[in-house]
Amino acid sequence: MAERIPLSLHVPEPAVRPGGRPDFQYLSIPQAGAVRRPPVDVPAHEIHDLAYSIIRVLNREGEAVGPWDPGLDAEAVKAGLRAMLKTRAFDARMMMAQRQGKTSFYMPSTGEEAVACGFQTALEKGDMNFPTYRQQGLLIAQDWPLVDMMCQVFSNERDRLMGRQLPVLYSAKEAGFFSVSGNLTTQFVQAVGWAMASAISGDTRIAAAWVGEGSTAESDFHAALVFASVYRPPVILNVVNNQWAISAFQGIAGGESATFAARAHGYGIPSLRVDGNDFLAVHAASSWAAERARRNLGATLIEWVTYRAGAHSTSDDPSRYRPKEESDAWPLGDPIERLKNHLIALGAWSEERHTQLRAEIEDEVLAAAREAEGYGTLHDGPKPSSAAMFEGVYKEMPRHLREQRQELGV
Amino acid sequence: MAERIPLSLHVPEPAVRPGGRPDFQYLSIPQAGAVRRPPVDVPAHEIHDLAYSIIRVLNREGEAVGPWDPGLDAEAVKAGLRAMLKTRAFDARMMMAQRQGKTSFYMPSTGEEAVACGFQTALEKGDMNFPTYRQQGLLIAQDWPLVDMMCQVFSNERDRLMGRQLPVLYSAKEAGFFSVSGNLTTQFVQAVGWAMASAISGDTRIAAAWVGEGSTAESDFHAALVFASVYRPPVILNVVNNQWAISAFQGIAGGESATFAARAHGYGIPSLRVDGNDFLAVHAASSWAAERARRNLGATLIEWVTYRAGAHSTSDDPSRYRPKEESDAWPLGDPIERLKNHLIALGAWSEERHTQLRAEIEDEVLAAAREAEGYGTLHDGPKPSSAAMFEGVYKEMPRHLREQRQELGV
Amino acid sequence: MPRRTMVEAIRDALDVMMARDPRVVVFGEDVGYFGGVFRCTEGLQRKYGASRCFDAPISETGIIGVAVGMGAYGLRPVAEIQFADYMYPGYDQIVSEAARLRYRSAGEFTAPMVVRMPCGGGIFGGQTHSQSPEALFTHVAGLKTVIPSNPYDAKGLLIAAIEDDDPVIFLEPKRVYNGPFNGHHDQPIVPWARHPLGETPDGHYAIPLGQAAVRREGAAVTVLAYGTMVHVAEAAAEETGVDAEIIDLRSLVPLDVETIVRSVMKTGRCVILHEATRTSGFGAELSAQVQERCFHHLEAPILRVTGWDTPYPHAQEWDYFPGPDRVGRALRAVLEE
Amino acid sequence: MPRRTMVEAIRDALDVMMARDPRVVVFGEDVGYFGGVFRCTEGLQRKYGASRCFDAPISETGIIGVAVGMGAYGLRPVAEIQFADYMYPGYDQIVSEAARLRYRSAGEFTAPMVVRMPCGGGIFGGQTHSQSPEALFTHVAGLKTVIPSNPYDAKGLLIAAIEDDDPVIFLEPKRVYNGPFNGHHDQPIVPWARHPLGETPDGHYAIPLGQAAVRREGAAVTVLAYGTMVHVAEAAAEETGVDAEIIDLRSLVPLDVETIVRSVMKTGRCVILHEATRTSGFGAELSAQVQERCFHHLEAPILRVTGWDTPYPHAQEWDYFPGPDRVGRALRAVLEE
Ligand SMILES: Cc1ncc(C[n+]2csc(CCOP(=O)(O)OP(=O)(O)O)c2C)c(N)n1
Ligand SMILES: Cc1ncc(C[n+]2csc(CCOP(=O)(O)OP(=O)(O)O)c2C)c(N)n1
Ligand SMILES: [Mg+2]
Ligand SMILES: [Mg+2]
Repeated sequence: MAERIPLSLHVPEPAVRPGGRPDFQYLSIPQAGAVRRPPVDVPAHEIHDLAYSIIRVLNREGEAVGPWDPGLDAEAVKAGLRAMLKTRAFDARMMMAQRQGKTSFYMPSTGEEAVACGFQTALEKGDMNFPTYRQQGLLIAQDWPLVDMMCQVFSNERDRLMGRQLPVLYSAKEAGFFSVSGNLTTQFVQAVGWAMASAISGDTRIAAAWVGEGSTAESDFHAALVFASVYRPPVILNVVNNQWAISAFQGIAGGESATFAARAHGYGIPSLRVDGNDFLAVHAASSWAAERARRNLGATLIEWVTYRAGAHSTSDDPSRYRPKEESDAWPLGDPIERLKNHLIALGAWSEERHTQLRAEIEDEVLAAAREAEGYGTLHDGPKPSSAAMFEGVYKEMPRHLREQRQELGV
Repeated sequence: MAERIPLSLHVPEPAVRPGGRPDFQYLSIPQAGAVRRPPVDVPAHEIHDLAYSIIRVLNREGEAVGPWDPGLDAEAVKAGLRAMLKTRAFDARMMMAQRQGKTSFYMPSTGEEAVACGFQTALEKGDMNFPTYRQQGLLIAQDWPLVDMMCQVFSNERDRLMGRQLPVLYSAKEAGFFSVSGNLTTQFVQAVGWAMASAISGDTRIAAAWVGEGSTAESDFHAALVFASVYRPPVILNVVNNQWAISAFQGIAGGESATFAARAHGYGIPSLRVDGNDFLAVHAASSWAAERARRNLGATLIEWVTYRAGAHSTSDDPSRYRPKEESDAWPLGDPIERLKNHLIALGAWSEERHTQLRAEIEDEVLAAAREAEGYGTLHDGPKPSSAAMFEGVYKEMPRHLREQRQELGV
Repeated sequence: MPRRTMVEAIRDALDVMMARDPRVVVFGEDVGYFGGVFRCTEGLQRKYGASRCFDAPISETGIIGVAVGMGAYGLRPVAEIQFADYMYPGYDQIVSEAARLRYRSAGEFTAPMVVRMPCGGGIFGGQTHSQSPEALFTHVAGLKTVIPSNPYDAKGLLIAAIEDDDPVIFLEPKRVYNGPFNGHHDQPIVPWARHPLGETPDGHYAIPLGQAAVRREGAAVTVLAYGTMVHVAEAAAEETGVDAEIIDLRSLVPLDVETIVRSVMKTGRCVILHEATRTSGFGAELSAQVQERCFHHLEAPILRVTGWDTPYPHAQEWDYFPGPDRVGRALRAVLEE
Repeated sequence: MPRRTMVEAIRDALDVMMARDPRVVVFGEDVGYFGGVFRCTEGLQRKYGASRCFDAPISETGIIGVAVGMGAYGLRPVAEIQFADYMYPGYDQIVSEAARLRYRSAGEFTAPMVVRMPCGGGIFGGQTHSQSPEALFTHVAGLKTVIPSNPYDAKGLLIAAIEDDDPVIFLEPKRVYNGPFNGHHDQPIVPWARHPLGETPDGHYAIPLGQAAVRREGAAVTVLAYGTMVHVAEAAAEETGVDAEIIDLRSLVPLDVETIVRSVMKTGRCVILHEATRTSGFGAELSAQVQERCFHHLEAPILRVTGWDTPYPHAQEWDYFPGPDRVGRALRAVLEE
C-alpha cells in the first residue's frame, strides 16, 4: 500500500473580504449579443453551452444587439424602466419605515430589479408565480397597488393577510403571485405541482418558480427538478444568482464548481444563463422559456446573474462580510442605469426626463406610504383584530380553537 | 393573445409491460474498450461525455479490451468470480429461508453481484461504505462470515444487532460497512459527512456512498452532491441503476431525460457511467475514483448500469409490472457468466471447474445456514432477549426506559 | 351489503371520488400501473388514465410539495406515502406549507389534499415499517388527522377527507387492512368479510371528521383508542370481563371531546391506548384533556398503554406491541384504585 | 465572576470545547466567517481555522446528514440550524438517523452530535422565526432535548451536550439571548450583566443533562416551565403574590421526574407553561406524567398555559405569547379550586 498524503477539507472562500479590493474575476462575461438563440423546441442536450455563458443584449453603448434582442419598442422599455424605478423607490421607503420603527423587518431587491420586472412581461393573466421574498418587482411591474403591499409590511388593519405574516411575505392571487413562504425553496416544487395541475386539467396557464442561488441547496430544489424532468410540466424554474446568501458567497452553494444553470443538465432540462441586470435579456429569455412552457415542451431553468446590492434584510450588515465597494464594482452594472442609457440611445429619453420620472415616482411612493400609515403601522394605530389570529387555521373553526379564543377573551 | 393548445401531462411509461416483448432500445451500448480513460486529475467538465456512454472492458468473446482493462491476474479474477457466486448462492438460500418462514423478509442482489463485489476490490482497510440493502456483495467479497449475516437475517440469539433490525440491514464496522438504514438515501449524505470528517482529521481513509437509481430522487441525494461539490471530500458516490425501483422503471426517477451519471455535472463533480455487469469495468472504474479520492481530488459519481434480475424483495412479484422475459433479454448479460467466460478465455478456467466451484460454494452456504439456524430463526429457537429492546436507545438507560422495562417485567 | 377489506374500502372511496370529481388525482410511489404496494390504488390508472393516477419519483417532499401546488391550483390531490415511516422527508411541506397556507394567505390559497399513509406495527416490519407518527401531526395547527379502524369507517372517512377543504393526514393501520387484528398474533384473524364493519355500502357516503364512535358501551372504565388498538381493546375487555366503554376516536384533530368527556364523567376511569412511543404521544394530550375536563370525576389515575420509548424492534415485535395482556392489566389496575 | 449574555455563554462553551477536544467541529448557515446571524460562533473560525468552523450550504438535511456521518466517523459535530423553524427539512436525518443509529447498529455506530437551534417567540418574527418545536423531538426515542433559560445553564448544558455520547437537540430561546425577558414587552429588560445567572465561570464546567433547577421555592403551586417561560413564571408569581414553586426543567428528555414529583406532592397543584402550540405540546406529556405519578395528591386540575393552536402570528405577537397575565390567571385559578 502506497504511503498516503493526509487529506484536507476544501472550504470555499470568496476572493475578497472586507478591507480587500473587489474582485469578480470568477465571472467570465461574454460580449452582448455573442450568445446564440436556439429555437424553443431545441433538445436540452444541444444547448449545454448556454449554461456556461451569459445571454446579454445591452452593450456598453446602450444598444440592443444580437439574436436575443427582443426588439421592444420605446413604450415597453419605458414601462420597464418605470417598474424598476418604482421598485427601487418602494424598497428605499420601506427600509426607512423599518428604521423608523413602523414595522419589524424588510427585505429590499435593490440591484436586482430587472429580474422580476423583466420576467413579469413574459407572463399572461392567469399564470402563477411562486416567488421568494425578493420578487416584489413582479407585483410592482403589474402596477399592483403599493398601498396594499405597504399595509402588509405594516401589518395594519388593511393588511389583507390580517397581520399574520412577516412583512414582504405577500400573497396576491389575482396578480398571479403565490403566498410567499418564510421557509426557503418550498415554493419551488409547489410551482411544479401547480404546473402539473394545469397540464392535468388541460389548461393553458403556466407557472414560474423562484429561488435564490443559496437556496438551491435545499431539498425542494432537487425535488422540483426531478418532477419537472419526469412530467415535463409548463413551468419556468428561475434561479436568481445575486452572488450572496446572507453572508455566504455563491461558492457555499456550489457555485465555485459549476454554474447554477448547469444544474438542469443532469435532469435533461434545458437551461439558460442570463444577464439579470439587462432588462432586455431578461424579457427575451423569459419569453423564450414561457413559449416552451406554453407549447407543452416542458420546463426551462434560467439562472439570472445579478448582484444583491443592498443588505440581505434590515437585520443584516453586509459590510461585516464583503467589501463595501463590491456593489459598485459589480461588472454587470446597475439595471436601471443600463436601461435608461438604452432608452437614451434609442433617442426616446433624456437625463432630464429621467430625473423627472424619478421624482414623480418618489412622490407616488411617498403618497402611498402616507396613506398606508394612516391605516396603522406595526406598533401604532389601527391593527388587525386579535380574533383574526384564530380564524383561517381551518376553513371552519374547530371547537378547540373556539375554546382558546374564549380563553383569550376576544 | 394567440389561441392556446391545451397542455397535457407527460407520464413516463416503460417500453413494455407484462405480456409485451422485452425492449431495451433506450439503452445504447458502446463496444467494450471504446470509452477513453482520462487521468484521475481531469477536470469534471472535460469528461462530460463519459456520463453518456458506458465504460466496458469485457467483450463478447470474454476478452478484456481497451484503456480501462485493469489487467487483473487470474487469481484476482477467480476471487471475484467466487465472491459473486457466493453472493448469488447466499441470496438464493436466504430467499428460500424466508419462504420457509425462517425470517420475515429478504432482498436479493441477483444480477447485480459484480457491482458490489467488484467495487470492494478498490477499497482498503479503514475505508467506509454507506450501503443500501442491496450491497451484501461488499461483505461477501471480503469473506465476512456468512453465519454472521444469516444470524442477522434470522434475528436470532447470535444476531449482533440483537433482533432490532429488519433482515438485510446489516452493520459491520470492522468490514467498513455502515449500518444500513430502512430510510432511503439518508446514507448518501452521511457518507459525504464521514469523508469530510476524514479530511478534517487529516486522515487518509475514504468513503463510498451507495444509492439506487430510484432513490436518487430523494432529497439527500442532492444534499450529498451539494456538500461534495462544496467541500470536495474523499467520497465515491455510487448510483446503482438496476432499471427498476420496485415497480417503477428508471424513467420515473428522471432516467428518460438524462443519465444518472449526468446528475453530477451540475455540481462540477466528475462522473462515469459503467457497465455494472462487467466485473473488470467495475474494478477499473472504482479504482479510478478511489485514486481521485485518495489524492484529495474530491468526489466522483459513478452510475453502474445493471439490472435487478430478481424481485425487489420477498414481498414483491415483478411479473405484475414487467415481462418475465425481461431479465434474460438484458443486453449486458449476467455478470457471473461474463467473468467466467473471461477466465476461460484467459485459459485459467473451465466449465467443469466452474460447476465444481459452484457446488463447493453451495455446500459452504448450506453449512453456514445450518449453523445459523442452530442459533435460532425468527419464530423458532433461541431469540435475542426482550430486555435488549430497551438497551442501546441511549448510551446509558434513562429512568423512563428503566421504568418501562420494569413495566414489561423483563 | 357488500363486504370489503379495508384495502378494498379505501380503493372504493378513491374510485367513487375520482368518478364524481375530476379534480381528484391520486399518486405516490408505485401507485400507478402497479396499484400500490398494498394494492389500494389497483385499477385506478386503467380506469381514469395516467394523468389522474400515476407513479411518483421516490421523493416524499416532492410528492407532498407538488400536492400543495396542485391543491393551490384547485385540484384535490390524494397522495400516498408508502409507509408512514417515510413521511419525514416530506414533513416540512406538510407542517410549514400545507398546514399554514390558508392561514398565511388569509384564504387566498388553500391546500385541500389528503396524504394517505399506512402506519402501525404488528407485521414484523422493524423500525421503518411500523411507526405511528400521529402525534407529529396533531401538534401542528392547520392539519386534520384521521385514523380509521375498519373498512366502513375507512371509506366514509376517506371520502370526507377528500371533500374537506383542509389538508388531512389519513393514517391507515396496515395491520387491519385485511382483518380486525386484536393483538393475539398466535390466533388466526377473522377476515373483514365476516365482521359487521366489513360491510361498506357502494357509492358515496361520508363520515364527518371529528366524531368518535363508541364501539362498546360500559360503565366501569373508558378506553380511548384508535386504529388497530380498538380491536385490542375489545379483546382485552372481553377477556378480562371488565365493563369497559371503548371509544374509537377515528379523528384525532378535530377531536370529539364531547363523547370522551361524557363517557369519563360516567365511568370515572380512563385508559388510553396507542402503538406510538409513549413520551409525547397523542395519549399525553388525551390524558391532559381528560384530567383538565373531568378532574373532579376521576376516581383513579388515567393510564396509558403504549409502545415503549424505543425504536420499533424486529424480533421483539410482540414485546413491543401493546397487546391485550398489557391492556387487560391496565383495565384491572384502574379498577383496583 | 465574568458576566456573559447567553450568546456569549454559548460562544464560550463552543470555544472551551473546541480548545479541549480536536474532534469538535462547528458549522451551519452563516456560522463561519460571519459568526452566525445571532453571533454565537463569532471568532471561532479565526481561532480554529476554516476546517473546524465553517459555513454550510442552505440545506438542513445536508447539515444534519453530514453531522451524522461525522459523528459516525468519530468527530463531535455541533451543527447550527439558523432558526428552529427551519429544522423540518433536516427532521428525517434527526429522527430516522441520528436518533436510531446507536440502537440499530447495536452500538457499532453512534451519532454523538449537538444540533443547536434558536427557538421561541417574542421577537416579532412571525410564523417562521418564532416556533417552539420541542415536542417533535421529545416524542422521538434516542434523542435528548435540552433548553436553557439563562447564560450559566446555557454554557454548562452545552458543554454537557457536546460531551454526551448521544445526539442532543439544544434549543436556545432567542428572546433571552440578551436578557431575561419576562413577557412584559412594554418594559425594558434587565441585561444579563445585571442578573445573577449572567455569571458564568470561565473554562470548563458541565451541568448534567436531566436535572431540573428549582428557581423559586413555594408551597402553593408547582409551575413547570423551561426557556423564556421560566422568566414569565417568575414575573407572574411575583405579581400575583402566589407562593409558587417554579421548576426550570432545563432538560425535557431525560426528564427530572423526581424534582417534579417531589414538588407536586408538596403543593398539590400544578401549572405547566410553554410557548408551543397546546395540542400535543410537551405540556401534555408533563400533565400526563404528573397526574399518573401524583394523582392522589392533586387538589386541582393541572392547567396548561401555552401558545394557541394557530401558526405564530406577526401583528398579534402579544396576544399569542403566553405572558405573565395569562400565567397569573392560571396561578390564581388553580388556587381557587
Ligand atoms: C429552510 C430555511 N433555512 C434557512 C432560512 C434562513 N434564510 C433566510 S434567507 C437566507 C439566504 C437565502 O439566500 P439566497 O437563496 O441566495 O436568496 P437571496 O437572499 O440572496 O435572495 C437564509 C439562510 C430560511 N428562511 N429557511
Ligand atoms: C424514504 C423512503 N421512501 C420509500 C421507501 C420504500 N422503498 C423501499 S425500496 C424502494 C425502491 C428503491 O429503488 P432503487 O433506489 O432503485 O433501489 P433498488 O431497490 O432498485 O436497489 C422504495 C420505494 C423507503 N424505504 N424509504
Ligand atoms: Mg442569493
Ligand atoms: Mg433500482
